[in-house]
Amino acid sequence: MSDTRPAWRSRLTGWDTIIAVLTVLVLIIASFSVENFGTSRNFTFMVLDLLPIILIALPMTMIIVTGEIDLSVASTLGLTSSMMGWLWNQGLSIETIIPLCVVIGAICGVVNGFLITGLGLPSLAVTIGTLALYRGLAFVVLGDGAVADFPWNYTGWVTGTIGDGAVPNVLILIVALAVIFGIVQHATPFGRSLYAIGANAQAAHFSGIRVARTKFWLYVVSGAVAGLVGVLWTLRYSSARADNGAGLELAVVAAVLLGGVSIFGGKGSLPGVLAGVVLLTALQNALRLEDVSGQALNIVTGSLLVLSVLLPNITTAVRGNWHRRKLRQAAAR
Amino acid sequence: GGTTKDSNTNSGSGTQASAAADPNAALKEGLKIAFLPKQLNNPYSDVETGGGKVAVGELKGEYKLVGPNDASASSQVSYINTLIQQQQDVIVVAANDPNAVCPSLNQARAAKIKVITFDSDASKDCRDAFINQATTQGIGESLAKMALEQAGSDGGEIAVLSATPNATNQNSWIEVMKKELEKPDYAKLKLVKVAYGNDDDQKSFQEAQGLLQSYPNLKVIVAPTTVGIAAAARYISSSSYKGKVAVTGLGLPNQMREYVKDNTVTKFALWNPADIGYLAAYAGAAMASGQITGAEGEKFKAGKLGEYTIGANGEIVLGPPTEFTKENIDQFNF
Amino acid sequence: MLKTRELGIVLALAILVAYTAIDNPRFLSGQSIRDNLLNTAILAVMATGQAVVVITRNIDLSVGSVLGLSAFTVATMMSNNQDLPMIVAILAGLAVGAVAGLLNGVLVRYGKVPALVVTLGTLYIYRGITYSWAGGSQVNADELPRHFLTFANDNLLGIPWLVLIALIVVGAGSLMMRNYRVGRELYAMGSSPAAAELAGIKVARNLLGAFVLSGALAGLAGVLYAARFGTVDAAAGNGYELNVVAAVVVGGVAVFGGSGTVWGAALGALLLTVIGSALAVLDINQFWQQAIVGALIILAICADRLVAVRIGRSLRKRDAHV
Amino acid sequence: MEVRNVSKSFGAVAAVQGVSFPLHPGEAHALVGENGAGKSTIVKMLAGVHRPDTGTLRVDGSDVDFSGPADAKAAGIAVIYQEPTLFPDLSVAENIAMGNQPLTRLRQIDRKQMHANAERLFRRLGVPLDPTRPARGLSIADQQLVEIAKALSAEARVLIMDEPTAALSAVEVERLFAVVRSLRDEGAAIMFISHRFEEITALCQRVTIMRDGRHVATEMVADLSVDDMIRRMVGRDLSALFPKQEVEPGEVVLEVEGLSREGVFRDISFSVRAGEIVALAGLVGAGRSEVMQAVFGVDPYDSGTVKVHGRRLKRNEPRAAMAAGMALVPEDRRQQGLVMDLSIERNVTLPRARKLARLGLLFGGTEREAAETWTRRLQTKLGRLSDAVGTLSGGNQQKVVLAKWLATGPKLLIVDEPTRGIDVGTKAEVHRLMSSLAADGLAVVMVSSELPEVLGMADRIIVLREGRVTAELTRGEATEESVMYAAMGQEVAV
Ligand SMILES: Nc1ncnc2c1ncn2[C@@H]1O[C@H](COP(=O)(O)OP(=O)(O)OP(=O)(O)O)[C@@H](O)[C@H]1O
Ligand SMILES: Nc1ncnc2c1ncn2[C@@H]1O[C@H](COP(=O)(O)OP(=O)(O)OP(=O)(O)O)[C@@H](O)[C@H]1O
Ligand SMILES: [Mg+2]
Ligand SMILES: [Mg+2]
Repeated sequence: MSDTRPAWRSRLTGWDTIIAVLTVLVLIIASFSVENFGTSRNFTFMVLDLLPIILIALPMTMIIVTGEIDLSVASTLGLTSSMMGWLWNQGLSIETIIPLCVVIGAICGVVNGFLITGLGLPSLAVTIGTLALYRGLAFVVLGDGAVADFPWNYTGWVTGTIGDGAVPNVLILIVALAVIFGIVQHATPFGRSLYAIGANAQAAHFSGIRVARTKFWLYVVSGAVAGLVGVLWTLRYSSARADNGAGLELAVVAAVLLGGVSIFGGKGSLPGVLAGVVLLTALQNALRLEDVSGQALNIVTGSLLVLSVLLPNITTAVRGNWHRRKLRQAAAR
Repeated sequence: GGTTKDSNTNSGSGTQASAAADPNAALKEGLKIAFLPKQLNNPYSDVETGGGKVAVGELKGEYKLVGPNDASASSQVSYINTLIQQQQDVIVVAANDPNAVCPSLNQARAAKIKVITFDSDASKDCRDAFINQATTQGIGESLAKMALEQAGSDGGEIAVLSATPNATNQNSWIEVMKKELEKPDYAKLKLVKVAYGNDDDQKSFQEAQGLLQSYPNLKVIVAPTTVGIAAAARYISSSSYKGKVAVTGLGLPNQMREYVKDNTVTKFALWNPADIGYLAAYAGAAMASGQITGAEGEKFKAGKLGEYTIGANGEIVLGPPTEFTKENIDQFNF
Repeated sequence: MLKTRELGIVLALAILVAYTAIDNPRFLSGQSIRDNLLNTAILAVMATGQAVVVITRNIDLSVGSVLGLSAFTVATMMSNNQDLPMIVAILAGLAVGAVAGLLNGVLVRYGKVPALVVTLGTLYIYRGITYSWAGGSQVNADELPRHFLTFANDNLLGIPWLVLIALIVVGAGSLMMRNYRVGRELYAMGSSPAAAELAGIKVARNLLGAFVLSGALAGLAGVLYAARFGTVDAAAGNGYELNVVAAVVVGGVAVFGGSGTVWGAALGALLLTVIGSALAVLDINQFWQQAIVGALIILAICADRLVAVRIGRSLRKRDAHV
Repeated sequence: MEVRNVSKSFGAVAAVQGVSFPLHPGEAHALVGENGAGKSTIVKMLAGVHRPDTGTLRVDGSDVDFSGPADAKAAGIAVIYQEPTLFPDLSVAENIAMGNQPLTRLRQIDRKQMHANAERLFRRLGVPLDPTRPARGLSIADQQLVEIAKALSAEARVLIMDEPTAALSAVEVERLFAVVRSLRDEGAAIMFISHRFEEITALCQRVTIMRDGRHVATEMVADLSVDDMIRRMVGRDLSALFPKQEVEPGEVVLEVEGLSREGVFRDISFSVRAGEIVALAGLVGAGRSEVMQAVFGVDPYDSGTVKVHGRRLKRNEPRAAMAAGMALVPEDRRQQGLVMDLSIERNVTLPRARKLARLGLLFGGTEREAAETWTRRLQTKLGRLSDAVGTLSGGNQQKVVLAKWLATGPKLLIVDEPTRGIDVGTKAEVHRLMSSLAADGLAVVMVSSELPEVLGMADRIIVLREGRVTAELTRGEATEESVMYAAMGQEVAV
């Protein structure tokens, strides 16, 4: 019980640590060997590129930890983007529209949450359905059009940097939200209960955890964050369109899994996920600067994803084998 | 690679020096010209950029082709950012969204990169020139005309099978076409539906099916997109509607050859896409060399295509589209 | 009792067809039925493989990419060798798919990587391979041999080959899952993976088999796709995985494994296809179509759940001794 | 069959070290030892689940090396594992037949034959189960009975049973034994694991005793007294098993009135006072667990009221019950009691994470302290508190569940089969703990299928049959006979 060293060591060889180290390595190597990678402007571009994935990954991590999934996030993003354009055309002020869009995202989450926790439907199936539904509604709202004339001070803020330095404005947002989600997930009773729910929902229920309610709120938060990202996306590209963010859900899920979260729930940490997102984005950015084609990027992303789970498994297996052989040798002697 | 630093600085200072056009400036060699089509692996854009590659070769420049796998504006932005980082001299881009790429394109221009749009324009205050394949008006009229020819003297119902619901080009052509149909010459034609195949082969195929089920009396399908026309022709040629329903629109001769020969399609049109890329490369080089700035009335030479004049809003029109029929289709290979 | 699940889909299908046909009788014309069946065929073949994998409590998201890889391989092969018979094309497609499926299976089983992670990864990888290989090139209909293209439209006793193949695949799949030991073992593996190991079931063999089957059928679907659509580029079948999973889920296969049937999944594929074409025929605004498809998927899952709850309640009643 | 000098360790834990014993045909061999002694590990090696690190298994005099359960099965070994291993989606008959389904000529499964086989087995075991129903929703006891049918259907030469009776009550146990005896007499070798010594003396001829993974002795059962066995198992003498302290009951803590749930139980009323231990007795499937789960709020009920200290509790809301000072140690520790993948400390602090939080934040230190206090008090055998609870032996897992709930400082403790799968030593501790808690004013409701435990511990006994209360007996009135009569349907005059 007093022996804490092995625990400490097992944490050090845990996947989230490995991925964090890997991320730092990639960043360092890329800054030295890839031309223009280390520039402050490229840093801004990278932060802007990882903004949507990282923000949506925050609640997605919690949802996957509870053993569920939300594939509708990118469509929620599209719907809020559409709504944002539509509301803007109706003449509402941007200060009203932004909170309204977050609420719209949250409502999408409420629908998901109700179907999943209220009716007890499997989340994978439900969110495949709402993936189509919300995207469809996005087209209903805005059709083929695009709305572009958002106020410059808002669009400029999203793409801008603090005091024209190297730190993008949105980085503040990312850091603030990441810290809040990190604390909630890792240092509160609520966060603890997520792991229990993911690993054994029945035992969690027997321990007085409100399983359904917890999951419900996670979906609401996920929807709200997707709504917020819809706003940021629209402002970044100064274009509200129904097809904004299409296909982003797989990128987010890939990043979360790459960060060491178990798809079966109950395992994973937020720092790992953050590292995973940064690793993916940095690698893609560096490879693009090296003129590696988008197709090859696909292969890199896919391989990373598989390797992220495969490698730790192989090392444990090898270590186990080695241990057994040692035992056998000891016994033979 | 870092071997081209010198040419960078050269071109940078070059453009800086000449705010006004110098029609006699020599075309620079070693220009880095990058093409960013709507998406990679689209046969139509491949032909376009292929023309660009030829032109860059003639110009002794460095050709580069990058692009997303999906036709979305946001993924284009990442590529533009990369091109800025790589300090290209010219970016030739087909915008997936006229506004979404704007901030990035303007950043590029701020970094002394010339931005030429082709195929599908970006908002005009964030590019230096636009290579228009034909005037919107011209294409719209041509589509209406072909539809009338195909429907025959009795006229009848026609339908449009377009690309995505938000494709800028297609929508403006369809607008013109609709206006045209209001004229008395076209009184017998009735446009019953505009369907969208999303420039996806299979979706277009199914949309064509849907059209024929919903409108049994349909006479003509007009598809102003190369993917759509090929899919519609393929469906008609393999169904019982062959010979009863005509297909026309804008298509690539190589894709359509089979259906022209089996009489599913008698006539369709297109400009030569390779020439668009070719012209764009020359326009970019002329601009990067200081020959032109993008102002109306400026002239430049575009290799084998001859001399072009910049029109209003920095538009450069390629020329009228070619019509393809059984007789002439074998002369084209793209 | 178990049949009620599939019965719900049949009912939904009947209502949808009836409603559409009243609005537009041509929906029931020979050509229209043929089109619907042809469109379903490819999805149903893939849904069969997917159903088997999902029943084992796994998932195969790479099917769309495998379809693309196989379609492009076969189309290239056929355009370069105009005289190859159709059967060679089919075998080649099956082989490409089987290899892709085998890799998935090996990673899941021996790498102990969850199927969702593996196949999400290979979804990117297989697609990337096809893109890198194809580049921008496209195989056009005029490059393909005539017999290959007409295969999609040729009939045997009035039934198009494509539909026939789909029927055979679905039928054989259903029979295997219902009446053969290996099928029941696959259900057992999905129902309780740990218990399956303890029961001495050859889990590794069965699991590899399931993934190879799913891959091979996606490969077969690639051949059918190439024959039917004639034009093949690197993007063929992009995003198909969600349709296939949707078909399986709508067809009543539980995403947590252990229950559902192959022919239910095939019915799900039919329902999704018919929804798509009915919306086109009903002349519903293009923009509403996707939203309606989404809503219907959710409705189907709700209906399925309702049936399950009913069954559960009747079980309870039967056991009650109060 | 023979086990020769086998060892097995998991990481740093040496679960089994150099154990040898023979299994003779026509003989029932008992394996006894404290929780975590390594019994189940041996079973898993015999079943081919684990491979021994060293040592060998021999069948018919030649060495065998099982690469998986299939090999063991092929060698004629049938196993009933400690934890049920059913396929919830498949029918009961399919569960039993899995791997040996009767086939028709086309190698298709012969369902009719399969169902008939299952019916035959159930008749032999005297179980009224429908072979076509899915295994999902079966009570633990029924699951265990299906497991038994499964093992019997294999017609194995070696039958290994890891605590098959833990979930069963006396009637079922007796039926099981009758079947097992007849198998034994037909020449099968039986290995039997149980913590109930009366079962061992009733069934087995030979016994192997283990302690801390080591082999202590293999002897004839007839040559040993129960006390001998216990002494060798725990390495010391034990005090009384049921150390009941007499307590003057205080005020009423729990009042249940007219509680009903359709199809499960009806019109249940009883009350529990502070300092009292009330036992819910009855046959397996009588609905005892369901009643207590409804009281605690994890299950819904249709009508009736539950009051704690006179205040009515919200239905179906475990958190309200916890706030009122209730704690429930559930019967199925794997599914309901513990989160196997989480660490021991997280499991122990799970129900009271909110109370441990400061300013809404939790810190590892407080959790560890809280967990350490109670696991130590219950003498849980564990490596590190940060280990996953799933790596503990069954009995030690049970202690963690107890620790988890006792740590919440309850006023009313409901324990469902508190000593299932717990060795005698620990059992005595748990009993002592329960009485001392009661003595401190805690109200205790105990659901138990073990009559001696019920009679030894309870102040009052409520007997359920088929979802209804059939008798309420005081400590004085209760005898083995009176409780059994009430449980089996004969009304007892009170
Ligand atoms: N999979 C595993 N990983 C790590 N340790 C294990 C594992 N299985 C068992 N152990 C450890 O091995 C030891 C023996 O466990 P085993 O389950 O064999 O005990 P047992 O005698 O069956 O006890 P009980 O009577 O409680 O069932 C225990 O210390 C346990 O923690
Ligand atoms: N989830 C469920 N769904 C349907 N029926 C159930 C479910 N759980 C239990 N039952 C049934 O309810 C009845 C009561 O079972 P329960 O397990 O509560 O009995 P018990 O008296 O607690 O016995 P024990 O705890 O010894 O198994 C049994 O007939 C059982 O089959
Ligand atoms: Mg055990
Ligand atoms: Mg019970």
